Parts: sequence; structure tokens; C-alpha cells
Amino acid sequence: MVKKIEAIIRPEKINFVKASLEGLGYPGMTVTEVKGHGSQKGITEIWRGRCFKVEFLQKLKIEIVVTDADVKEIVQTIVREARTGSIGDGKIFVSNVENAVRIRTGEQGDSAV
Amino acid sequence: MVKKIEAIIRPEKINFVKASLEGLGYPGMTVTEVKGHGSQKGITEIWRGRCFKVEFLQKLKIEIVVTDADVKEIVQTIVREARTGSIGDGKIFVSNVENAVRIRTGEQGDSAV
Amino acid sequence: MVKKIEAIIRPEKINFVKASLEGLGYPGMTVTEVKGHGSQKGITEIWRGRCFKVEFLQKLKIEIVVTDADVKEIVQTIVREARTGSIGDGKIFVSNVENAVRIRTGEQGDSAV
Amino acid sequence: MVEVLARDILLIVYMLWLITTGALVFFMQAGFAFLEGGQVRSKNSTHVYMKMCTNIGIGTLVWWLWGYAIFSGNWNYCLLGVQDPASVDWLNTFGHWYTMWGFCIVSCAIASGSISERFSFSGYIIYVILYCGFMYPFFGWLAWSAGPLLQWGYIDYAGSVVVHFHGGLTALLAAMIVGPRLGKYSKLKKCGWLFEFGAGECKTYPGHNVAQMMLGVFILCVCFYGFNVGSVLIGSLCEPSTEATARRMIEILAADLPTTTLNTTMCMAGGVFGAMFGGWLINGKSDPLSTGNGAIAGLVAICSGVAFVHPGFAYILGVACGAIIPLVVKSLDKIGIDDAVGTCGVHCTAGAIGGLATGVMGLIRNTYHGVTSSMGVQTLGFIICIGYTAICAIILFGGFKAVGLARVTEGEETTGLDLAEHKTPTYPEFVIR
Amino acid sequence: MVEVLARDILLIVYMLWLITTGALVFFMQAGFAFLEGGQVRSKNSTHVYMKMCTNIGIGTLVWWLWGYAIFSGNWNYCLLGVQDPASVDWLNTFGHWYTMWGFCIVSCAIASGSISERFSFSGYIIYVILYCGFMYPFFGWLAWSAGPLLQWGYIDYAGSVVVHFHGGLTALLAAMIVGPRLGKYSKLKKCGWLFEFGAGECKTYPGHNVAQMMLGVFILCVCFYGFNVGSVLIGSLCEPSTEATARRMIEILAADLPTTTLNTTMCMAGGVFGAMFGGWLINGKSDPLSTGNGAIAGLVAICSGVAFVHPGFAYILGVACGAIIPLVVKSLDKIGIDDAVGTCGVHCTAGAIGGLATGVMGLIRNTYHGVTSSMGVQTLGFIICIGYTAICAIILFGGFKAVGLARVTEGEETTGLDLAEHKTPTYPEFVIR
Amino acid sequence: MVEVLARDILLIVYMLWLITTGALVFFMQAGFAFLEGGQVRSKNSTHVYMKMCTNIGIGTLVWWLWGYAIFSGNWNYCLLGVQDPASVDWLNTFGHWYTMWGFCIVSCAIASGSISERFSFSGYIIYVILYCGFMYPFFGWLAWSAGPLLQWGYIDYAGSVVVHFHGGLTALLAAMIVGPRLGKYSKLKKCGWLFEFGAGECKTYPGHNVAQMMLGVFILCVCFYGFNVGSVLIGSLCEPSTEATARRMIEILAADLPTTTLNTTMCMAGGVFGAMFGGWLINGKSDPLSTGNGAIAGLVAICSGVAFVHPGFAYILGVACGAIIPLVVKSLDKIGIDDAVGTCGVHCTAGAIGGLATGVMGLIRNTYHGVTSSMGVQTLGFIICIGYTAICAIILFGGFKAVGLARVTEGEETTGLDLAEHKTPTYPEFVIR
Ligand SMILES: Nc1ncnc2c1ncn2[C@@H]1O[C@H](COP(=O)(O)OP(=O)(O)O)[C@@H](O)[C@H]1O
Ligand SMILES: Nc1ncnc2c1ncn2[C@@H]1O[C@H](COP(=O)(O)OP(=O)(O)O)[C@@H](O)[C@H]1O
Ligand SMILES: Nc1ncnc2c1ncn2[C@@H]1O[C@H](COP(=O)(O)OP(=O)(O)O)[C@@H](O)[C@H]1O
Repeated sequence: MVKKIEAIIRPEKINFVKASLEGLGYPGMTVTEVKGHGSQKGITEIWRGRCFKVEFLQKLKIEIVVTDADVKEIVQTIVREARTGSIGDGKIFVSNVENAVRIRTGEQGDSAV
Repeated sequence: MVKKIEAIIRPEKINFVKASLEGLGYPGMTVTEVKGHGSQKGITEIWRGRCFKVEFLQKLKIEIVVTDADVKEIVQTIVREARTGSIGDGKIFVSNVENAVRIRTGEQGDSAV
Repeated sequence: MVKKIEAIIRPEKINFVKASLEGLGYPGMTVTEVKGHGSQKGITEIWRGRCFKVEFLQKLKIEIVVTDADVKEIVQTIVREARTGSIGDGKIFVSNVENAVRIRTGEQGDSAV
Repeated sequence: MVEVLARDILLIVYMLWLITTGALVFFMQAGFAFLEGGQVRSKNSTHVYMKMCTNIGIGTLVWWLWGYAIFSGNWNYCLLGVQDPASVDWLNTFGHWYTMWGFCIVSCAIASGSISERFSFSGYIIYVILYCGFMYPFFGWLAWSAGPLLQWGYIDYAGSVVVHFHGGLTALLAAMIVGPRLGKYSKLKKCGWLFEFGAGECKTYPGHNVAQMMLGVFILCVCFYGFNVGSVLIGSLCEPSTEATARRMIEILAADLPTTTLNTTMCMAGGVFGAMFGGWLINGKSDPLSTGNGAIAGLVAICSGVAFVHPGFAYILGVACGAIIPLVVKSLDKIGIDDAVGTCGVHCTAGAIGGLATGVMGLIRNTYHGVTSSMGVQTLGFIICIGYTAICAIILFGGFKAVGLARVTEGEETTGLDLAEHKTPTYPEFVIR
Repeated sequence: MVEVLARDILLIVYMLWLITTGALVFFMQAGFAFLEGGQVRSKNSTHVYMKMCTNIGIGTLVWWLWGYAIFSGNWNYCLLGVQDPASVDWLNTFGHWYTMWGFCIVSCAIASGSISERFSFSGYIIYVILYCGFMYPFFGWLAWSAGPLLQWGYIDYAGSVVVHFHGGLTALLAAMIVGPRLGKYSKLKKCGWLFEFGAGECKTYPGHNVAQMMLGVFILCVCFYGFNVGSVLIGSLCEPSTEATARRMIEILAADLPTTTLNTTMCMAGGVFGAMFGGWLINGKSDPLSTGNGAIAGLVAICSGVAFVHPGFAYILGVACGAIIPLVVKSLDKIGIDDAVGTCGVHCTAGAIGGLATGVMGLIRNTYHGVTSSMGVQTLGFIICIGYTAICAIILFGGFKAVGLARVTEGEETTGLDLAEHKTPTYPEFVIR
Repeated sequence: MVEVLARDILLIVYMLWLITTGALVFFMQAGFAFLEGGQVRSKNSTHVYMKMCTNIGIGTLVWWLWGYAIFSGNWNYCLLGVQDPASVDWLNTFGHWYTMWGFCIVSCAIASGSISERFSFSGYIIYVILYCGFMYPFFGWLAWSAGPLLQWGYIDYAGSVVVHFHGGLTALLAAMIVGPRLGKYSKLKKCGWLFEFGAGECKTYPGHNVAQMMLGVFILCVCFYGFNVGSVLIGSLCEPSTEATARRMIEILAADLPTTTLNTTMCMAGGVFGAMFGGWLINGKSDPLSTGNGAIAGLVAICSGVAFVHPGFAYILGVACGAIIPLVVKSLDKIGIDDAVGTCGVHCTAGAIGGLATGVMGLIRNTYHGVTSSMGVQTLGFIICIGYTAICAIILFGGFKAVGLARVTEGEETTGLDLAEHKTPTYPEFVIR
């Protein structure tokens, strides 16, 4: 079974997460710039002398597709490396992938991951 | 059960959607810049005196992960707020999430959402 | 049943993929800028006379939600058009979508795709 | 004979200097383009550059056709250069035409800022014709050329009032007539048919590019040396040149050149310091937009008395004009006037303060290099400018409103003026929030 | 003695003016860098700046080693400044070297635009050596220094033809030889071994940054004052300075300075207006790229007759050159020539029209300040320039093609020249479409 | 009488020239803002512009209050312009104040680069006060005004050492004291309490915008013409002007103007070529950051001997200074000094080489236009500058470290100084990697 791990993290944590994952030998990852809004309050910015609230904060979304067996370890690693303990650390979502295809070779299923 | 609501909307609608959702007390959302192409025809732009068609239009993708119970209401709210009635309003996709983890605390499942 | 096809491809391939898909009459697509990291090694860049490795490479993520019946053909088309045969061609992931809603009309399910 | 030769050499030097400073004044269009362009959202940025191009393409034509003739009060100066070269004092008239052209389109560019992101392009084209063709030249004649204000001894050396306050007040009134940008306020409040204020909650629309805005600031700063110091010669040598002896010309230059350059420098620096300090006082941090605008405010304020005040006074004047910028922004937000890029805090208030400050300096130091400043005359000139500008601006922008040229449609405003008015996005490749 | 002193003062003034205008002409490299850089896709943008750096780094060396010697027709001027200072008329020769250096690298920068996004960097380096070392200096000698064209009374005051048309035609031919960018056309059509045209469907590749392009436009505009008005002194004072009396120098300056400045201003404004109007006529909207390029086209067109035509004529000339820009773009697209940043509509057509327009003005007004213009000679000069440029450009770029330096590989073109040629992306942090 | 008139005309011309070149020198603040701003990550970019604003807002005040008085060694020059105009040689003193003001804030801007992305804003404000108020003026007095170095015949015409090496060495020491940016090195190595070096693996932090950086380069290039050629008059005419006859002034100008302009051009070109070549040699590709910095390095190096060396020597000097830039970058990386924007390769090494090269030229050509250069004195001056700068920089930045003003907190550094120090992001709309 193939699973997709989707983690929303603080942008500055990406290097730590990646470094730790490299130890585990993950197959690859896809990173997207996102803006998030959760329990975190947003920050105050100033524009021409006037304060205002920016509610969406910059986050990174990491997507890693792996076989079932690796999910737990990868999730744990991300949690460990991306945590600061303060609000805004982000979330991880795991979901099912029905099929995976490697474009270069056309392989399908587990081996394509 | 945890579900993921993925809505592709017009960029200018984000503030209305967010304001309405706040009334419902949604847990958080993640927004991504995307470019879309559907039944909408694209727009004509000019570059140095020459017209041409731009087929991909700027859209926003909103992702909200919630428990099963809240899905319906949130989807309805988004539909209500993001609709203009003309082509290009976008789509909403709902899918299953197997597990959710809050990085800050390590909580899992429904309570992590 | 509605499925989501998520393909990560080389940015320069988007026009070929799109042109070919148009023949098949796909319902629409959403494109996201992403950065990827897989078996591909990354490239060497120079900053002020000093070489360094950039590990994340620019990719495009295409998302197409379709009914079950069309999945195979679309996946094959993407594989055909996006392939160069060298490392870095990307992957395609297919997953389940529980429900789809067209914001403009409020339609649900297969017909909303 | 030596005298004549010396005077002619000085006139050539003067012409070369005018061409240099005039080119700098012209380059202020770039300064305004980027100052305004960086402070608006990216979907309206190219539209700003197009407005500056309009100043150049159409403002120049109007100035040549009849604007300068009104300004100088001499109808023979319509279509300058088409007449027989022998009939005009070529060197002087032309130099005057050229530098005053730059000043005119600078003044014209000011109001563009306050109504940015919503005013229609065709409306702007007509505004340029009317502002450069009538509104500006007539007041210029009044205060500078041969009009009564000049004769009463009104001092507005490089135009704090004629160029900046005049333009800035137009900007303020235009913003009041055109009304706030879509969604800027939660409610709208009409004041009669003409004025439209915002009310309720006020949102902030950050612009898109501080780097670009700062480029505009730096360009304007360096160009203001042309603006202020280039005014030395115009005021003193241009008209009376036939009587001027070489010795007299040298004396004037030797008196004014150092003074104007030093004061320009000091007041600019004061503006920066004031705005940094004002921002810090109000928000706990010095913010870049106030600071950059502070430099311009200082430079605007000093124009009026640049050859008259002393450098310490100039610095303090700058500090005052810079420090109130965040206050002006907050006040306008509160009143419900949507000045899109903060034009009023820079041109309107600083122009006014600068014009009056010359009168204040006159209380401290009555005469300097033969020039006298009187608080009374300065105040009178200021009041006349308010009256004149208010009448003209209301007619102009009220007219635009009446014929439906004041605003683009809501859909166009949402899409952004770049695509709606010019079908060209500013950054075709960049992903924007 | 007074005469001598006066003349020496004027020569010093002249040198200071040349240094100022020369610095402006040099700064046009920045203008070209951003004009071209903003109009290409961001993956090729830094490569553009590198090409301008090459003009400076290598073009200057070549100009110093032998280019200027060819240009001036005097072999003693190789390695200027290494000879004994006593042997050269230091002030004049040097001033000439310096300003003409700026003109040379401006002309060299033009062809860079049409072949942008695909021409190899090593090819460009050799192009700079050959263009600044031979192609440009020889034609400059022909038309400006002592060559036959000058003797026949050919007028090309500030170089509409020598600098711009010459460079623009080279650009056109280079684009025809190098061939269209990958994917620009659906098909390719070879014309013999040499030329390669596009055919079938023609795609538009929008550039990446209108703000940057507009910065280039504004910089070029202000620098053209240096370019055009700085040419006053060169043409009139430089060579014959030993005989020139102070009085004569003053007369020439007093005649030319006002005329050139006014005409430069008017033709630039006309170009803006023409392009705004032309774009509106064709597409229903005034577009920023045509408009910005229109300003440059106007400035290019006026170079030739800047001290000769009258201001109204200049404005109309500008309108014509600006208005046809969208047409030129469409025609080239149709023919299948891929001029990446619209160089030809700016330098080639406007340069040609400007050169001939001086002849047309000669039909209206035969003599002005002692200068006569003849339609015949202007046409002759134009034809000679076409012939000369065509031969040289074909040899140059045909040569590059023959030795495989004309284009980067397809892979490199897809990656973009920034990474392929310099391993440095222009915007390391920004997400790009 | 003719003599007096001629001299007075020349003095006016000189003043106009000073205002022009001084404005260019002032505009170098924009150059530095964009050179540094483009080379840092976008989260620290606006902070850079704020630092340049501080130079203007506060540096100017300090210079006016007492800095210039120290520099010129005359306490009467405190608060220049507040005294009775009659007591000062207005034209000369003021011109000197103005140009030297520009030089002072240029020198002050240099150290900003090496400690970018981590140094606190309040620390920077105090640095500006101390650098512009004491550190720079005193050394300027030593070498330029009336100090011993001047009397021994030390040549530093436009300040390779006084302005650039002085600033560059301060930058180097500041970087050593402040320590590397967070995460730049895998380990840190303390050298006593004061110095902090990086060790282990060294990461590269690419900046965010090569286009912006190149804009800075082009602006600096054109402004250096003001910097170098504007120094002609200061050195030769300013102080001794009362005795100077018109003839003598003309002679000096006629000798220095061509030489300085030609040399400036050649050394800039050499710097570009050297850096292109050096980059290609080391990495197989010419890279834009080295190349752009190469132009500045060439211009820095030539300042010292700009009126003395010959053009070929200037080109070679430029090549040397440009070519070593990639080496300097690699060496600093290896030693563990984090010079955020490569300041040292541009100002420190090129300044040093330029200062000494003037001595080398003195070995080749002993005297030129009456100026003599001695290797010994040049070396002595260099050593004195090292000593003076080291002591001052250590006291200054050591002091900042002691009171905790040297660095922002780790959290602030991670967030970026734009938000942490000014609450304003540079690009509110753009998505950034
Ligand atoms: N239910 C959700 N659906 C989608 N994204 C979410 C959800 N909850 C949080 N996020 C994402 O996670 C980020 C961090 O969430 P936040 O609630 O601030 O942190 P924490 O997990 O520490 O409570 C948000 O900015 C948002 O992008
Ligand atoms: N089948 C699909 N798969 C993925 N994205 C889609 C799909 N259909 C539509 N979209 C997204 O929704 C956006 C709006 O779709 P469009 O068909 O233009 O509007 P409408 O829903 O009004 O028919 C598109 O730009 C695209 O981003
Ligand atoms: N397991 C994965 N999970 C998520 N994204 C992946 C995964 N494997 C590859 N990718 C994405 O696909 C891109 C190409 O992968 P790569 O392994 O380099 O190519 P190939 O498929 O040719 O082996 C990567 O840059 C990454 O964005």
C-alpha cells in the first residue's frame, strides 16, 4: 500500500527535516509554498506608519509518498525535527494513494515510489 | 473520521470565505497559489503590441482538514461565499485522511485536527 | 467514482502535456509550482564565485480530478508526454476523491467533475 | 568687451547647467513611477508607469502648444521654436521653457498617487491636458512669472507651494471626490453628491515592492538637487539677463549655489530622521515607507526657502515634516480619505509647512543676500493657493465624476488596472499572493 | 590674451560637459540591461546583464587598443594615453575618445536584444571584439570623422544612422541568421544555409518584468539628453578647436544647445504619444511595452537632425516612429523573424526614419544656423549604411553560425542562459511560473 | 581685472561641477542600497535600505554638527552656515563640506555590507554616529586635510585608502567580531572574547535578486565618475584658491580632467574583465556577482592614483583587482569570516592594492604633471591606515558586542530583519521560496 504524508511546517525547519530524513533513506519529496492560518494569531506588520494584522503566515508543505511500512518512522522524524513547541508548528496528514507511476520508466505501484 | 476539503476558488473571494468560516469555528486552513484551467476560456493579454491568450488563470487552493461532522457545513459555506455564477468559480473536492498529527504536541487522530 | 491524478513533471513539459490532454477532453486542471527532490542530484550553482549545490529543483504539480473511467488514459498520456528518460522526470499519484462540488452550480459527485 | 564675453560665457555655462538640472527634473518622472508603483498592489503597477508616460507624451505637447505661453504670460511663446529664431532671446526663453516643463509634469504627477488603483486611464489623460494646460500654468504665472504674488514679494524659490502643495492639495481633493478603493472601508459615507468618504473599519492594502519604492525615493532625492539648485539661475538670471552684468551674475550665483545645496542636503536628512523618529514614536519601530517618504517630504518643504533659510533651520524643518507623516496617514484613514500611496503627507502637508516656514525664517532673519521674507505675504500666498486649487480641483474631478470618467468599474478594479486598462501584467512570470 | 583665456575657459567647460554627458551615455548600458532584461523571461535575465558587462569590460579594451584609432583615422591614437602627453591635444582628443567610446558600446548593445535568450555567451564576447574593434569604428570614420560621407555633407548629428540604424540592422540580420527561439514558431523555414525563419503558428513569449523594463526606458530617456546634447560640442568644437575663437564657440553653442534640447524633448514625447495611440488603434488598449519603446524610438529618430529640425517636426517624427512599433512587431512575427525584445521597431525603423527625415526637413527649411541638409545625400548615406551593415553582419553572424557559436544547445536554451551560461539564477528566492 | 573675472567664472563653474559630482557621490547610497540589498536574502532587504537612510538622516547631521570640523581641522566649521556668511570663504568651504559629506557617508556604508543580515538596527545607528563623527573624519584629516600624511607627500587622490580600504577593513573586522550568520557554518570557533569565526562545513546563502544587485553596480559605476573626476577640483583648487590664478587653475584642470576620466574608465573595464576571467578560471563560468563586483573593485582601486597612473596600467590594475574576487570569497569562507555581501573583495583588497599600486606606478614614472609618488610613503600610509582602522574598529564593534548591540536575537535573525526590525516585508505580495 502506498501512502502520502503531507506535512505543513515552519519554513525555517525544512533543512533540519530534510537532513534527518536523509538518514532514513526516503524516496523523494515535493515541497510547496503555502500560507497557513490555524490557532496561530498572525503577526502585526506596518505599512506607511500604520499597523495591521497579517493572518496568513508563510509555511511549507512537504509531500512524501511512501509505502505503508515507512510511514510511522517518517512521521515521527518530521514531528521531532519540526517541533518548536509553540503555536504554529503545523500538522501532518496521512492519506491513501491508490497508485503511483514513475514517469521515467512507467513502473507502477510500490516500486514506483 | 478526518476529511480533507480542497477548494479551488477565485483569489478575490478568499477574504469572504475566510470571514464566513470564522463564524463556524474551523480549525485552520492552508492556502496555495495555483493556476487553473477548466471550462473558463482564459484571458487575452498584450505583449509589445501583440495579443495572445493566457490559458491558465490565477486561483487559490484552500485546504481544510476537519472531522467528518463539519464537512457539509464548511462545503456549503464555501460554495455560498465563493460563487459568482459565472464560469471559473472553481471546484471543491473532499477526500479521506487516514491520520492527522499535530506537530506541536504529537497528538494524533481527530483531536489533532 | 471520482479520482484525483497528481503528477509532478518537469516545468518545460507542461505545454506538451496540456496539448495532448486537450485531445482527450479532460475537464480541467490545477497547476502548482513545487520544488522537488528525488533520485535527481540537484544542480550546481555559483554565488559570488563559490559553487554550491541546490538540491530542490523546480517542478510543476498538475492535479486533475476525473471519473474513474478516464484515469488510465490520462495517466498514460502524461507519462508519454512528460517522459525524457533521464532522472527527474517525476511521478504520478492517483488517489480517491469522495465527493466533488462545482461551486458555480452546486452540483455534486461525478457530474461536478 | 571683456564684460560681454564674460557674460556670454556665463550664459553658456548657465544653459549647460539648466540642461543638466532639467534632465534631473525630468528624471523625477521615473522617481514618481517607482515611488508610486512600489506602493500599490502589483496588479496596478504598470498602470502607474503608463500614467507617467502620459505626463511625458501628452503633458509635453500641451506645454509646448499653449501651457508655457500661459505660464510666462506671453502668447508669442505658443509653439515655441516654430517662430523665427531671431525674435526670441533663444538661450533664455528656451532654458526657461525646458526647466519649467520639468516642474510642470512633476506637479502633474503628484495627484496620480492619491487616486491610484481606481482612477481610469482615459480620465487621467484628460486630467493631464487640463492640469498641464491650464491649472498649473496659470498659478505658476501668478506666483512666479509676472503675476501679483511675485510683485508682492512672495517667496517660493523652487516651488514648495506652486509645485508641491498645489499638486498635493489637488491630490487630496481628488481622493475625496473619487472615493476610497473597493473594500478599503467597510462602509461608505457620501457628503453631498461630490465627496465620498470611507467609514467603519479601515483595511490596510500593502503595496507590493519596497525595493521599488525605495528606488523611487533615491531617484527623487538626487533629482531634487537639480530641482532646487537648478532654480538658482532661473529666478535670478533668466528674466533680467539683458541688464545683468557678469559681475552681478557671479555674485548671485556665489550667494545662492552654496546656500541652496547645503539646505537641500540638510532638509532631506532632517526629513529622514524625522520620519524614522516619528515612526518609532508611534509604532515602536522605524518603518521604511515613512522613512523614504520622509526624505521626499524634507525636500518638498525646503523648496520654498532654499536660498533663504539657514541649514540648522532646514534640518529642523525636515524633522517636522518627516515626523508627522505617520500622523497624517492615520488621520486620513480616520477621516475616511483613501490616499493610496500617502501623497498628502509628502506633498500637501510638507509643501504647506515649507511655504509658511519661509515666513517664519523671515521673522528670525529679515534679509539674506538682499531677499526679504514676510510672514504676511507668505500666508497670503498660501491662502490664495488653497482657494485657487480647491476651485480648480473640484471643477476638474467633479467633472470627471459627472461624466463617469472618475473610476473604473468594480470588476476592473478587482482585476487590477494593469490587465483592465492595458492588458499587460507587470510580472508575467511571478506568482503573486 | 583675453580671447585665449576665454577660449581656454570654454574648453574646460566643454570638457566638464563632455564628462557629464559621457557618463550619461555610459549609463545607457544600464538602460539597455534593464530594457532587455525585463523583456526576456527571467531564466535569461542575468545573462543580459552579463552581456552589458562584456560591452564594458571588453568593448572598452578594444576601443582603447585600436578601435578609436580606426574611428578617428589616426593610428597614433592606438593605446591613447600611453604616448607622450605633449604629442596629443590632450583635452580634445581625450574628450572625443571618451564620448565616442560611450556611443560605440551603445551601438554594440543594440544587437544583443534581438538575439537574446539563445545566443551563446562566448559568441557574444567575440561579437563585441569585432563590432567595437572594426565594424562600428570604420563606419563611424566614414560618416563622422574624415570619411567621404562627411565631406559630401551627410548629416547624422548624434547618430540615428551611425549608432542606431547601424546597430538595429545588425540586430535584424543577426536574428534572421541565428533563427527563432525554441518553440516560438511551430515550424522552421530555412532560406539557404544562412537564414532561418519561423513559420506556422507564432507563440508569444512574454518577458518577466515590466517594472524593470520601464526602469530601462526611463534611464535611457534621461541619458539621451547626454547623447544628443552632448553631441553639440563634439561636432562643432572638437576637431577645429585650434582655429575656433571663443566668440565662434559661443555662437555655435548658443545656436545648438537650445535646439537640441528642445527637439530631444519633443521627439521623445511624440514617440510616447505615437506608441500609446498606435497600440490603442490596433488593440484597443495602450500597452506599456509599446509605449516605453516608443519613447526610445522617438529619441533614436531625433538623433540625426536634432540640431536642424524644428520642434513641431520633431514631435510629429516621434509620433510616426512610435506609432509603427506595434506594426513592426506584427510584421516581423509574420515574416518569421524572432526579434526577442523588439529591437528593430526601436533602432532599425526609427533610426532609418530619423536619418531620412532630416532630408525631408531639408526640403522644408534649407539652411539652419549655417547647416544645410539635402534629401539626396541623406538617402545616399542611408543606402551606403544598409550595404555596409548587411555585408558586415552577414560575415559576422554567418561566421558564428559556421563555427557553431551562434546558439546554445536546446537543453541550455530550455534551462535558460542564466543557469546554463553563468550558473546563477536571477532570482534565487522567487517562485516563478 | 580680467584675471579676477576669469577666476571668478572658473570658481562658479567649479561650484556647479562640485554640485553635480557631489550629487552623484550622494547617489552612491542608492548604489550601495541595491548592491547590498540584492545580495542578501529578501527577508533582510528592506533593512539594508533603512541602513542607507540612516547614513543620510543621521550621518549628515553628525557631519554638519562636528564631523566636518574634525575633518578639516577647523572648529569654526562646526554647524557650517550658522555663522556669519562673511567669515567663511563660502564657495570653497561649502563645496568642500558638500563633496566630503558624500565621501564620508560612502565610506560609512561599506561596513554595512559585511555584517548584513544580523547586525542590529540600533547598533547601526550608533555606528553611523561614531564613524561619521570621529573615525572617518580624523583619518581624513590625517591623509587629506592638513595632517602629517599629506605633508609627507602621500597620494590618495580620490580615496582608495581613506574611503574604501578604511571602510573595507572596518567591514572585515566587524564581520570577525560580530560573527557568522546563523547556520552559515556547522560550527563556531571563538578567538578570545572578541572574535568569532565559523568552522566546519560552510553553507552558501544566495541573495535574492541579481537584477537589483546589478542596478546597484551600474549606479555605482556612473557615480564613480563623480567620485573620481569630482576630486580633481577639490585637491587642486579648493584650499589654495586665493592664490590660484585663472591660468593655473586651467592648467591643473586640463591636466587632470582627461587623465582621471580615462583612467576611471579603463580601470572599471579592467575590473569587469578581470572578474569575468577570474570566475571562468576558477569555476569554468563567468558569474554575474563576481563580474558586477569586479567593476566596483576596479573603480575602488583606481581612486588613489587616478590622476597619476597611465591608462594601460589602470586597466591591468583593474584586471588584478577583479580577478582575485572569487579567491577572496573562497579564502574568507575558509578562514570562517562571514562577509555577507562580499564587501572585502571589493573595498578592502582593491583599496589596498590601489593604494600601493600608486607607489608601483611611481617606480615606473616618477613625476606626472608635477606630482611625485613614492613607494615608501604609499606603504607607510597603508600601514598607518591598517593600524588606525584596526584600533578604532575593535573599540567600536567590541563595544557593541560588550553592550549587546552587535546582533539581533536568533529568533529575529530567523524571521529576518525586515519584519523583526521594521515590521515591513520587502515584497508583501510575492511568494518566496
Ligand atoms: N485543519 C487544518 N487544515 C488545514 N491546514 C491546517 C489545519 N490546521 C492547521 N493547519 C496548518 O497548519 C499550520 C499551523 O497550524 P497552527 O494551528 O497555527 O499550529 P499548531 O499545530 O501549533 O496549533 C497553519 O498555518 C495551517 O497552514
Ligand atoms: N477536473 C478538475 N481537476 C482539477 N482542477 C479543476 C478541475 N476542474 C476545474 N478545476 C479547477 O477549477 C477552476 C475553475 O474551473 P472552471 O471549469 O473554469 O469553472 P467552473 O467550475 O465554473 O466550470 C479551474 O481553473 C481549475 O483550477
Ligand atoms: N516519494 C515521493 N514523494 C513525493 N514526491 C516525489 C517522490 N519521489 C519523487 N517525487 C517528486 O518527483 C520529482 C522527480 O523525482 P526523481 O526521483 O528525481 O525522478 P525519477 O522519477 O526520474 O526517479 C522529485 O523532484 C519530487 O518532486
